[in-house]
Amino acid sequence: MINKIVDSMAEAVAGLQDGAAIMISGFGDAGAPAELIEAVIAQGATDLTIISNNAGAGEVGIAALMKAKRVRKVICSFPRQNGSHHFEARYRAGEVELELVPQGNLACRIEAAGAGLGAVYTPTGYGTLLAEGKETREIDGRHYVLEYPIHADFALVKARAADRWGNLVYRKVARNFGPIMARAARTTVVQVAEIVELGALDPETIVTPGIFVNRVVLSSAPATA
Amino acid sequence: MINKIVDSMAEAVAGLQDGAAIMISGFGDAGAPAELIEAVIAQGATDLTIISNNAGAGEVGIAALMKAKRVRKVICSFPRQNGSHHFEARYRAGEVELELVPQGNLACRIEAAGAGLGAVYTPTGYGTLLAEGKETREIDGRHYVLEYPIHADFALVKARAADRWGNLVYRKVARNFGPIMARAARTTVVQVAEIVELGALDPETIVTPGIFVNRVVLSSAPATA
Amino acid sequence: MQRMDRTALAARVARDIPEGAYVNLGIGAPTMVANYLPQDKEVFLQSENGLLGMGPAPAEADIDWELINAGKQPVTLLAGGSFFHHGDSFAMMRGGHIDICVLGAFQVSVHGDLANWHTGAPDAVPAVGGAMDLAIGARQVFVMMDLLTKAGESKLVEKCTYPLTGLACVSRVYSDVAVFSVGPEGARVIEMVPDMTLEELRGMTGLPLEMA
Amino acid sequence: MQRMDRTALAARVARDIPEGAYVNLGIGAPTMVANYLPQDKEVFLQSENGLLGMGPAPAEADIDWELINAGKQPVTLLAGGSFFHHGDSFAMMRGGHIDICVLGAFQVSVHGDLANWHTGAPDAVPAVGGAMDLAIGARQVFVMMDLLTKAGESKLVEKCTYPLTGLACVSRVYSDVAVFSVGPEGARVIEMVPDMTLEELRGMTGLPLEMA
Repeated sequence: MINKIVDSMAEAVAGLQDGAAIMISGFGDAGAPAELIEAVIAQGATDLTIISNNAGAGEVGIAALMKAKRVRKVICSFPRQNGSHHFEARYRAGEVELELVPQGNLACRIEAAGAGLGAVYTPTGYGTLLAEGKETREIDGRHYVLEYPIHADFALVKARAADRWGNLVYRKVARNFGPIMARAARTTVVQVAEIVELGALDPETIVTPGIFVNRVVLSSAPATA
Repeated sequence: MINKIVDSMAEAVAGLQDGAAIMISGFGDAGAPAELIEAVIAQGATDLTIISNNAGAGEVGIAALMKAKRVRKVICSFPRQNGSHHFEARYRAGEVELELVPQGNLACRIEAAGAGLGAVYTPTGYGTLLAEGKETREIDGRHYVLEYPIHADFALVKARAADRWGNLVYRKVARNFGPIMARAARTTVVQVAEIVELGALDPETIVTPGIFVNRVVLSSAPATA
Repeated sequence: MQRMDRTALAARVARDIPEGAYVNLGIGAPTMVANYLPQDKEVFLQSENGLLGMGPAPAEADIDWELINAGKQPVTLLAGGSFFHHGDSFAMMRGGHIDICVLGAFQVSVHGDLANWHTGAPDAVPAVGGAMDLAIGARQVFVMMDLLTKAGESKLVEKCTYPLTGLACVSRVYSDVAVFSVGPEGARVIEMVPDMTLEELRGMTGLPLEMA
Repeated sequence: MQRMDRTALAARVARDIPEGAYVNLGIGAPTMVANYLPQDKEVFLQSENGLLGMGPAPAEADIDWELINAGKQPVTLLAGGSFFHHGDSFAMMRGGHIDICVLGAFQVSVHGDLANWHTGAPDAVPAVGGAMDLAIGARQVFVMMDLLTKAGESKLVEKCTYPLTGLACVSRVYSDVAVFSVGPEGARVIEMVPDMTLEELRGMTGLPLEMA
């Protein structure tokens, strides 16, 4: 019997290596897997590359990873926001490298990784600072930038519910990067508010089929209604 | 008030021009919009390019379009099957051009069109007859073929249910190409077994948001349970 | 001269959004456009963090932090709305499925180049978000901005000096004193606030403006 | 010499599929592998037309023509199964998420090149379906075939003469008389049916085979 549910947050992030690339779902706080990130801090891996929309704000989540000096590089679209002082301090000190990627290119590079594409031509960013030095091409009269897939060793994802095969459903806009990150990592770990029996999720409405999920762990935070 | 529901199959395919490129959902019979295809035959447009997984079998659907000599070109992955005699006759007579595309490249070229990408590097087909003459590139030690998006003037799609904004849900494997074709056509027309009130579809489980749909028409065929 | 304030400007932009349009409103002032869309017409608001059919802000008691807009403010979902992931959300934009997006700007060039993501200050921590995707993805890009900076410099320019967000992507500029079309043929004045003159606009912008 | 018939061969392939594997079974003989997967182990069957967690054929009364496999045969869905569109289905394959796929073949080369989509006959109407995507997408590609054609020619070859489906993609060949590994170091014999000898296999294939 296949059971992807693990008993603890520690087990969920076991095997994470120093130098790993980690995708972290979330747009602001919505969909951010705070407990899994706490577990990464406890686990001890360092020199990490974080792939996420933001670079952390306040004192928890990615900000806590920054504060703990575990991050070598951030690939994200929007690092500067209210409360992003831990990122900014590390960045200004030259301790953290930043690869700034337009949000839609971040999404499509993650999608390309999950879908096994070698590279894609995207129109976003053409003619801007963020495409400097990148290969470009004119196709049917429009200009495109060649962008490469972003793969990760781990994806940390927050979902609403899962079954033991790792099938996932999400909640409202907390869905955001979860489904595409789940596909792009070697090991996908999901923090959920609820674990349900196999067969309880409608096969028509499963958003992430279990094939993209390796480990599921129940969150101790109360489920949102 | 926005109401994308039209009253007849004829209205659903109105405006289709000679020479148009039409995407048609379906994998075999599952998900094939038979009534919309009948309406295209009645409407009279000819010299069509059909983009679909198959090239028709038996006497209805795409096969009927073939029989009626309305098709100039087929872009598909699997034209040869039991009952594909109408396609085969036209093809052997040199009346229909065939662009054979591996099924996953067909899917990802349709996806690229819907997502506004200029081209993608796909590993599928590298080193085969179907990549002859195409640009290739080695990326991180793997070989890829450059494939361009496939756009269409019309997409004819079959779904299970829709509301007046054009939100769609599908049924089982009849989903197949519907969601990706709906995004890749200038005008997307959907044949559904059921029309529901706005708000009746769960926002978490809508597969195709109405932004990708232009017209919805109720099928006269009985809904499958 | 009677300048339009932000609310008047938001109402003016709203007038140019037809029923049935799929619209993305950028963070900040553009978000206010939603308040002036006519109640009896259906306009579809998309938010790049994964929702379509966005409704107004909720009552305090109904705030749900998993139902927010791109500016991370609580919103609601209309009946007929839907949720989707970031890949699908940006396919909507990049694929040309959004009819109109409304954005703020540091500068817009007469040919429609947009600069709205980076001041170019060397010590600034850069952040881009979805600005570049919106700029090149939407069928029409409307910019809402004051015509002049606080220092009195025109933000409608012959050529942007700030780092670009997108090339030749803006079609209209709604400013506090006039509405402009921009594009391949340069800038034209569509309308002005009462008491404004073409001559005065030329003086403010340093551009050889004509009426559209 | 006791050749394996199709059912014995399907059972043999099934033995090499571990619990928890995500597996795509090609059209034709490979489909039979499903019948020999142990009932007490969970193996996930994917079908490229948009389902994961495929179950056995339904009873006649339960046939649903919107629940079919890639060979267009009625199937069932297990509890825990899911449906998805073609874009996602082929992302599963191309993205390396399928552990094993089992395919038929016209020819396989000792280095793992696969020819299974086209006889090369000039008058044939070509059709490829998902063969090329499966060939290069799955982490391991198993081929199930008779070692010899009806005319007695080896289908395991130094170099394919039929049009290729994919390069260097097959890892194992399960034939009626022997199981081979193929790949960068050439073909090796993993096992033979009783009474078969290496010498005889060399004769049948014309290849300098050795045991693995």
